[in-house]
Amino acid sequence: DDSDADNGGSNDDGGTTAENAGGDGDSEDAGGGDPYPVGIIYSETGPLAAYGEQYKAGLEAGIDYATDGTGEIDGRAIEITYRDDAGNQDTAVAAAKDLIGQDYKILGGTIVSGIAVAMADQAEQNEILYISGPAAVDAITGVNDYTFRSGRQSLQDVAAAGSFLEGDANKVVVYAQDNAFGQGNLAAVDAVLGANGAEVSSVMVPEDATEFTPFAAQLKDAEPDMIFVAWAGATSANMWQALEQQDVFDVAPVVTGLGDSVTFDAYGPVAENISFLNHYFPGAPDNEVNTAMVEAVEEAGSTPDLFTPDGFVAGQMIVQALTEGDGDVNAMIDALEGWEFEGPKGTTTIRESDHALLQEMYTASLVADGDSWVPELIDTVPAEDVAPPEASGK
Amino acid sequence: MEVSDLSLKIGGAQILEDISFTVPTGEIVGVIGPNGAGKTTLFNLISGVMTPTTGRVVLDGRDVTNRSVTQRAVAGLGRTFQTSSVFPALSVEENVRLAAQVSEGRALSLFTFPRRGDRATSRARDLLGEVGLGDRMGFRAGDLPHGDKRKLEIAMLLATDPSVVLLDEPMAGVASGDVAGLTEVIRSLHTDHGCTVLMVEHHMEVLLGLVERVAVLHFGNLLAIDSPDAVMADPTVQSAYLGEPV
Amino acid sequence: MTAMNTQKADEKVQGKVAAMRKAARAPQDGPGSQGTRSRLLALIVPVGLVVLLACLPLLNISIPGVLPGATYTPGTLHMLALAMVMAGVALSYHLLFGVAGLLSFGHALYFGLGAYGLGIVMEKLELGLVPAALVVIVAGLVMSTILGAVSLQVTGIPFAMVTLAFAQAGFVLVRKNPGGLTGGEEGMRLPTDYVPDWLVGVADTRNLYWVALAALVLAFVIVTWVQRSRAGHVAEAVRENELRVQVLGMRPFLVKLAIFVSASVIAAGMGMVHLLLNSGAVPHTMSAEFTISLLLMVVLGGVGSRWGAVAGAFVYVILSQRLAVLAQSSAIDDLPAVLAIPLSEPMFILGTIFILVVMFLPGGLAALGLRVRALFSRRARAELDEGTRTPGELVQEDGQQP
Amino acid sequence: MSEVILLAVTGAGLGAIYFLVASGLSLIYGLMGVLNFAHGVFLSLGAFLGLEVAQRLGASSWTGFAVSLLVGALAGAVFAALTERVLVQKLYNRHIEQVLVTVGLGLAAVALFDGIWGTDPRFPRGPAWLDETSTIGGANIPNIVFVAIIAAAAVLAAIVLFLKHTRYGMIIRAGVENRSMVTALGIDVRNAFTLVFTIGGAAAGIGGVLASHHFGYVSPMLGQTLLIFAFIVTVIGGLGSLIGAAVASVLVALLQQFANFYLWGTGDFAVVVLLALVLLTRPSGLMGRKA
Amino acid sequence: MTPASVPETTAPEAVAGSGDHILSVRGLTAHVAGQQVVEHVDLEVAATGVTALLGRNGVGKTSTIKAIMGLIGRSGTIDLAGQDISTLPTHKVAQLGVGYVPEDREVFSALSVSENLRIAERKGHDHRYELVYDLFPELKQRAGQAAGTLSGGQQQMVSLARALLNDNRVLLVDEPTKGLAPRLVQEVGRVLARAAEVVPVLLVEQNLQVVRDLAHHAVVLTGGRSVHHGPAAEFLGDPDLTQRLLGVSTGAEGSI
Ligand SMILES: Nc1ncnc2c1ncn2[C@@H]1O[C@H](COP(=O)(O)OP(=O)(O)OP(=O)(O)O)[C@@H](O)[C@H]1O
Ligand SMILES: Nc1ncnc2c1ncn2[C@@H]1O[C@H](COP(=O)(O)OP(=O)(O)OP(=O)(O)O)[C@@H](O)[C@H]1O
Ligand SMILES: [Mg+2]
Ligand SMILES: [Mg+2]
Repeated sequence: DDSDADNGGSNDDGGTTAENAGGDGDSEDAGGGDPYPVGIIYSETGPLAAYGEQYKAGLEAGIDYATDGTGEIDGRAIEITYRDDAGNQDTAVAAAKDLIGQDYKILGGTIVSGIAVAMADQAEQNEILYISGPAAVDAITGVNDYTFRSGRQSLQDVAAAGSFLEGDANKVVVYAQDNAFGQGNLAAVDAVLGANGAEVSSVMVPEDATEFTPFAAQLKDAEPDMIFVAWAGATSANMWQALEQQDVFDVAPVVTGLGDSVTFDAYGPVAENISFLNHYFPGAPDNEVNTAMVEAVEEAGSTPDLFTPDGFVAGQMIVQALTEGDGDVNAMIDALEGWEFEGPKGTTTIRESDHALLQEMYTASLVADGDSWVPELIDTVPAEDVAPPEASGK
Repeated sequence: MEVSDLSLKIGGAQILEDISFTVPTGEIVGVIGPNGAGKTTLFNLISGVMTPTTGRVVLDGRDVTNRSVTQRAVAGLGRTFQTSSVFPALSVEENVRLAAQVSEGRALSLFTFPRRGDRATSRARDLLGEVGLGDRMGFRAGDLPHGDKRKLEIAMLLATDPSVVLLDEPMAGVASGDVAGLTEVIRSLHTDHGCTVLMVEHHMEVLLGLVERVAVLHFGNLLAIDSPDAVMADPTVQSAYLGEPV
Repeated sequence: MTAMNTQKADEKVQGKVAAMRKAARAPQDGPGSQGTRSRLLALIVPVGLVVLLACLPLLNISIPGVLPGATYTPGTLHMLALAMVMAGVALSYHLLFGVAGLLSFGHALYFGLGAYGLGIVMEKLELGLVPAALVVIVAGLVMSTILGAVSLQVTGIPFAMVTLAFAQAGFVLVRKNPGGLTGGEEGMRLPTDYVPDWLVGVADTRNLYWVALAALVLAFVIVTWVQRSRAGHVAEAVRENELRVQVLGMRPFLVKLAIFVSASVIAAGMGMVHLLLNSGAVPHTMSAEFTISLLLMVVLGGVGSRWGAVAGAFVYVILSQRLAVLAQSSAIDDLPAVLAIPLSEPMFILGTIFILVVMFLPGGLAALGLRVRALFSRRARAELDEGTRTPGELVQEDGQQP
Repeated sequence: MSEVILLAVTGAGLGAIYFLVASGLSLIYGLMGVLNFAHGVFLSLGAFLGLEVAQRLGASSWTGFAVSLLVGALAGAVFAALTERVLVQKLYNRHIEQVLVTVGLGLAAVALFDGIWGTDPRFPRGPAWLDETSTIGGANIPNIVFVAIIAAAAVLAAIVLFLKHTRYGMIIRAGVENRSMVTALGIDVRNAFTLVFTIGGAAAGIGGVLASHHFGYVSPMLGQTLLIFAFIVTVIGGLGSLIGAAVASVLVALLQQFANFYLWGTGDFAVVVLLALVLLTRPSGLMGRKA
Repeated sequence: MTPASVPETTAPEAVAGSGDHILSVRGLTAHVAGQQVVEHVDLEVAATGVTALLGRNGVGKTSTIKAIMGLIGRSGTIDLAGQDISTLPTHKVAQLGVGYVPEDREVFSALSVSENLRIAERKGHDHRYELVYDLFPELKQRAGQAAGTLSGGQQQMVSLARALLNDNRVLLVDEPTKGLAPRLVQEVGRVLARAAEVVPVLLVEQNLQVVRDLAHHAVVLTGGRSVHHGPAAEFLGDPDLTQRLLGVSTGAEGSI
C-alpha cells in the first residue's frame, strides 16, 4: 500500500521527477545514496488496463524479491516512475522521450505489441535499455541490442499448443482474427507445427466482423484434426458461442491460449471442451519463487494472474542489470545477455543471441467450480521444447 | 432577352405553360398576376435556379437554357429575391464588394486581397451611397431593417453590372415613406445603368409609373403583354388581379 | 438623388434606434478598419510570440502542473511540438469549418495521408526526406482535389457523411496493412535511414520542435493568406448563402474546392511532421475520433478565429496529456468514489469542459480572451458587443436554399 | 446453399440490431435535425443496467431477460430525456451546437462508464434457449437472431404508429423548422422534443440489451462501435425515414456479411463505399424526403 | 365578451375610454440579440375592431408584437383583459387567446397545408374550418401540398387561416398584405374586416389604404417609442403628421 503512495508521489508532478533526474546526472560519480531512476510505461488506463495492473503488481513484487525487500541496490534505491500509455502508441512515445530526456537509462513495460515495437525503436535510437512487458509480438526478439523482454512470445504459445497434436493427426486449421495478432499466430503455427510436418491452413475472420456464425460453419467444413484458435478482445464470447452452435467441437480438439481470469467467463459452457495452452496461472508452476510471488502480490492486495510473472521477471531483470551494470547501458546489456535465473516459471534464460526469454509453458483445462471456472494444470512443457527459433539479425 | 415556350411541371402540376415573350434591350417590363400565378417561378427559370420542363431562354442572342445559375449571371443576368437575400453575417460593405469584384474579374482569386482603396471597394462605397446606405457600410447586413435590406440587394445587383435584371417584388414590405426613393433607384437602373428590367410588383402605382409594358400571368399562362393602359383595361386582368377598381 | 434625401429624413426619425446599434465587424483588413498603431500591434504580437516560442528550448522555465518539466527538457519540447502540430491541423480545420462552413468528418484522412505517405514514400521509393515530402504534398493535392470534387457535390450532413465515408475507407485500409505498407493495427515505424540524423533521437527533440514551430507558422500564414484573399471572403459568403453567390456570377464549388484542397494539404503537411515527431504513424491518425478531436479543438478555441484554433489545440493537447497524469495522482485516489471515478478519467473531464464551452461560452477561448481584453480596451469591447459567432451560424442546413 | 442461408439470416439479425440502434437515431435526426453522437451511450447504459439487473434476478431465467429489456429501455429513456432537457433543449435552434454537445457527452459518458464498469468486457448470459439454434434449410441459426428481428419489427411498428396517429409527430416536425411559431400557436413544444429523445433512448436501451446478447459482451465502447453503423444506416435510409432506416439496416448488414465472407473481409469497406455512392447519387438517402 | 355586431370599418368614435381595451401595454421594452429594439411603447388595443400600429421600417413594430407574444425578451406590463401576461411564456400567451400572424408568414414549409392548420388547432376550442375554407377556398384544394412550395400569397392565406381557426380574444397581425396582389389585398382586407367583427385586431400595415379602410384607432412608433395615439382617420387625415411620422403625406382623399 505504501509503495503505491510512493509511486503516486513520483507521478504526481513531473516537475519534481525532472529535478531528481537532473540531480542524478550531476552527481552520478559521487555514488552513494542517489536512487536509480527506472521508467515503466504501461497501460494504467485504456483497453488493457487490467493487464497493466497485473504487470505492475508483479513488477513491485519482483523488485522487492530481488532486493530482499529493501528496494535498494548497494544503498541506492530503485526509483520507479510509472507512465500511462493508455494503450496508445503516441502517448507511449511521448512518455519515453520525456523520460529519456531526463536521463533515464532503463525503460520497461507495455502490454501492447505496437507500442513494444515503437519502444524498441526508441531504445535503439537513444541507446538505452528497454525491457518489454507482456506484449507477445515476435518481432522484438532480436530486433536490436537494447531491447529485452520479460514475457513470452507468440512462438512459445504456439509451440505449447503443439503438445496437443497427437500422433498422425496432422491437419491443423488456425481460426484467428485477421489482424497482426492473428496473423502472427498463424505464422507461428506455420513455423512451429508446420515444421513438424503438420498441414496448416486457416480460417481468418475479418477483424471488423461482428457475426461469426458463417465462419464457424466454414471452419467445420474444413474437417481439421486440430483447431488452433487465436482470438483476443471483447468478441471472444460471441466467437466461442458461434463455434459451439455450429458443432465445431464435435469435429476436432480445439486449442487456444488461456487468458486471464476475467476471460474465463467468456468461454461460456464450452470451456470444458477447450484444450488450453497457457503462459501462466497461479497454480501452474510449483517452485519457491512462484510461491513467494503469489504471497507478495496477495499481500499487496491484488490477485496474481496471467501477466503477473512478466512484471515479476522484469523486476528481477532490472535489479540484475543495475547490480551488475550500475546504470551503464552497455554493461547492463552484458549483464542480462545469457543470464539464467530462477523465475516464477522455473529456470528462465535470456538467450544471448536474440534476447528471447526461454521459459516453460503449460497446458491446462477449465473446470467448473460452482458458478465460475478454475484452471487445472494438464502438463508443463519444458522451456527447451518451446524455445522459439533464433531470430536472425539483431 | 427572349423566352419561348417555357413550361414547368412539378409532380403532375402544370405550374407554367408555354410562356413566350421578348424583352428588347433597355426596356422595363412589369410582371403582374395573382398570387401563385407563377411569377417567381418564371424568374427562377430565367435565372437558372430551376430547370424548365420544356422551352428556351435566350439572353443577348445566346441560348442559356442549359447554362448554370453562375454562367447566366456572368452573362449579365442579375436578380433579387422575393424575400431579401443577403449575406447576413457579413458587413453591408462587404456584401456589395463581393458583388463588385465579380464584374472586375478574378473574383475567386487566392492571390488578390481586398484592400481599402481597390476598385471593388470604392465601387461598393459609391453604389452604397447611390442607394442611400452610405452611412451603414459597417453594419451587419442581417441587422438591417427590412427596407434597407432591399436597398442593399439593389446595390449588390448594380455592382455586378448586369445587362438584364429581374426584380421580385422590390417594394414588398417597404415603408410607404421609402417607396418613392426606392422607385427612383430602380428607375436609375434603367436610365443610368441601361439595364433591361423585368420586375414583379404588386404595388400598382409604382409599377405603372415605371414600366413600358406589363405582362400578365394567370394560372401559369401568359394572358397578355402590352402597354400598361391596355392591360389595365383588360377585363380579365380586372377581375383576376385587380379586383374592383382601386 | 431622391433616395439620399429620403434617407436623410429617415435618419432623423430613426436616429435614436440607429445610435443604439453598433457597427458590424469590419472586414479583416478592410477599409476603415483600424489605425496603424493597432496594425503594428497586430504584427508585433504574433512575431514576438513566435520568437519567444523559438527560444523556449534555450530557456529554463518551469510551469508546474502544465508542463511536464523545464522548457529545455525533451519531454516538454515533445509535448509542445505535438501541440504545435495539432494547432496546425486545427488551423486547417478552421479553414474548412470556420471559414467555409464545411463540416467534414473526414479531415483525418489527409493528416494520416501525410504521416503514412511520407514513411511509405521514403521507404519504398528510397527517397530522402525533402523529395519524399514533396511527393506526398503532390499526392495530397491530387487526392484532395479528386475526393473534394466528389464530396462537394453534396452539402450539410450528407457532406459530413461522405467525407466520413472516405476517411473510414482510408482507416480500414491502413488497418488492413495492404502489401505490408502500413503495419496494420500496430502502426508504421519511421524509416530512420532516410531521415537526417539531426531529426532522430531524443537528444534532437529540440530540432523537431523547431521544425514543428516552422510548420505551424507556415500553416498560420497560409491560412491567413487564404482567408484574406478574395476567395476566402467569397467562401464566407458561400457559407452564408450559396445561391446568392451563384446569382452574383461566382462558382461556389470552385471556392469550396480551393478551401478544401488548401486545408487538406496543410493537414498532410502537419501529418508529415507528426510522423517525424512520433517516429511512427498509427491508424488512430486516420480515424473519425481524430477528426472529432479537431472539431473539439476548434470549438474550444472559438469557431471562426485563427488564434482560437491554435489556442484550442494547445489547451486540448496539454489537458489530455496532463489530465492523464493528474488521474494517477494520489490526491484523486483518496477522494470518495463518486468524485474519484470521474476525475480519474481524462476524457470525462475534457468532454465536460467541451460541453460547458459549447453551452456557456459560445465564442470559445477566443471570446474569453476578448472578454478579458474588454476590461482594458474599448476596441475589444466593441468587438465583443457585436457578438461572437457560434458554430451553428457557420454551417448551412440542408434545406436552406429557397 | 446452407452457407448462403446462414449468411442471409444472421445478416438479417445483425440488420435488426442496427435498426434498433438506428431507429432512435433516425427519429431524433429526422424530427429534430440533431445527429446524436451520444446515442451509443444510451445504448451502453441500457446494456449495462440490463446486465446488472439480469444478474441479480437470475440471468438464465426468462423473467430476468424480460426485466433486463425493460430496465434497459427505461435507462435509455431516462438518460435520453435528461440529455434533452439539460443539454439539447438549452441550445434550441442551434443544431450544430446540439450536435457538438452530444459529441462531448459521448466522450464524457464513455469515459465515465470506463471508470464505473471498467474497460474489460462483461459477458451476459440469457435464457438457454437464446444460445441454442434452430435449423433452417440446413443452417443452424442462433435463436437470438429471431428475437432481434421480432424486437426490431415491433419497435418499428410502435414508432410508426406513434408518429402517424398522434399529434406529436406533426408538432415536432413543425417545431424543428420554426420553434417559436409553434409556441406562438399555443403549444409547449419542449415536451414534444423531450418525448422524441425519450422514445429514441428507449429504443436504444432495448437495442443495447439485445446487442449485448447478440454480440456476447457489454463494454463501454459497445455503443460507440454500433453508433457508426447506425449513422450510416440512418443516412443511407434517408433523413427522417424510419422505413428507410429499416431497409438500409438490412441492406448494410447483408452487404457487410456477404462481403466479409466472400470478398476477403471487405465488409466495412463495402459499407462505406455504399454510403458514399448513395449520398452522391441521392443526397437525401434512399427514402428521405427531399432536403 | 365581444358584442355580436360592430360597426364595420367606419367611425372611430366607438372606441374610447380605458374600459374598452382588450389589451393594454405600458412601458414596454424589448431586446433582440442583446440590443434594445423597443424602448418605451404604450398602446391599447380596443375591445372591438382594428387598431393599427404604424411606423416606418425598423421602428420596432414587429418587435413590439413579438414582445407581446413573448417571443423576444421584454419588460413592462402587458395586460390582457385584466391579466398581466408580461411574464408568461409564449405558449401560455397563445393559450389565453392571442392569435398571431407573423410578418414573414412563417408557415411550416415541410408540413402540408392541412397539417399547418391542424397543428394550429387548440384544445378546448371549436375549430372554425368552415369559416377558413369559406374565406380561402384555395386552401382546401391544396390541402396536401407542402406549404413551402406555396406561392407567397398562398402562404399568407395559411398564416391567416391558422389564426382564424381558433376562437381568440385578440389577433396580432403583422403586415398581412405584404407581397399580395391588389385583388388579394382587398380580399385580405375583407377577411380582416370580417374577423374584426368577432375579435379585436392589432394590425401592423404599410398599405395605408388598408389601414384607412379597417382601422378605428392608430398608434405610431418612431425609434422604438410610441409617439402618437388617436383615431386612425384623424391621423391619416393630417398630412403634416403623416409626413413627419411616416415620411409620406396623405391627402384627405386618401391617395398615398
Ligand atoms: N415544388 C412545388 N410543388 C408544387 N407546386 C409548386 C411548387 N413550387 C411552386 N408551386 C406552385 O406554383 C405556383 C406558382 O408559384 P410562384 O411562387 O411562382 O407564384 P408567384 O406568382 O410568385 O406568387 P406570389 O405573388 O404570391 O409570390 C403556386 O401555385 C405554387 O403553389
Ligand atoms: N436579430 C436582430 N439583431 C439586431 N437587430 C435587430 C434584429 N432584429 C431586428 N433588429 C432591429 O430592431 C429594429 C426594429 O425592428 P422591427 O423588425 O421591429 O421593425 P419594424 O418596425 O417591424 O420594421 P419593418 O417595417 O421593416 O418590418 C430594427 O432597427 C432592426 O434593425
Ligand atoms: Mg412570388
Ligand atoms: Mg416588421
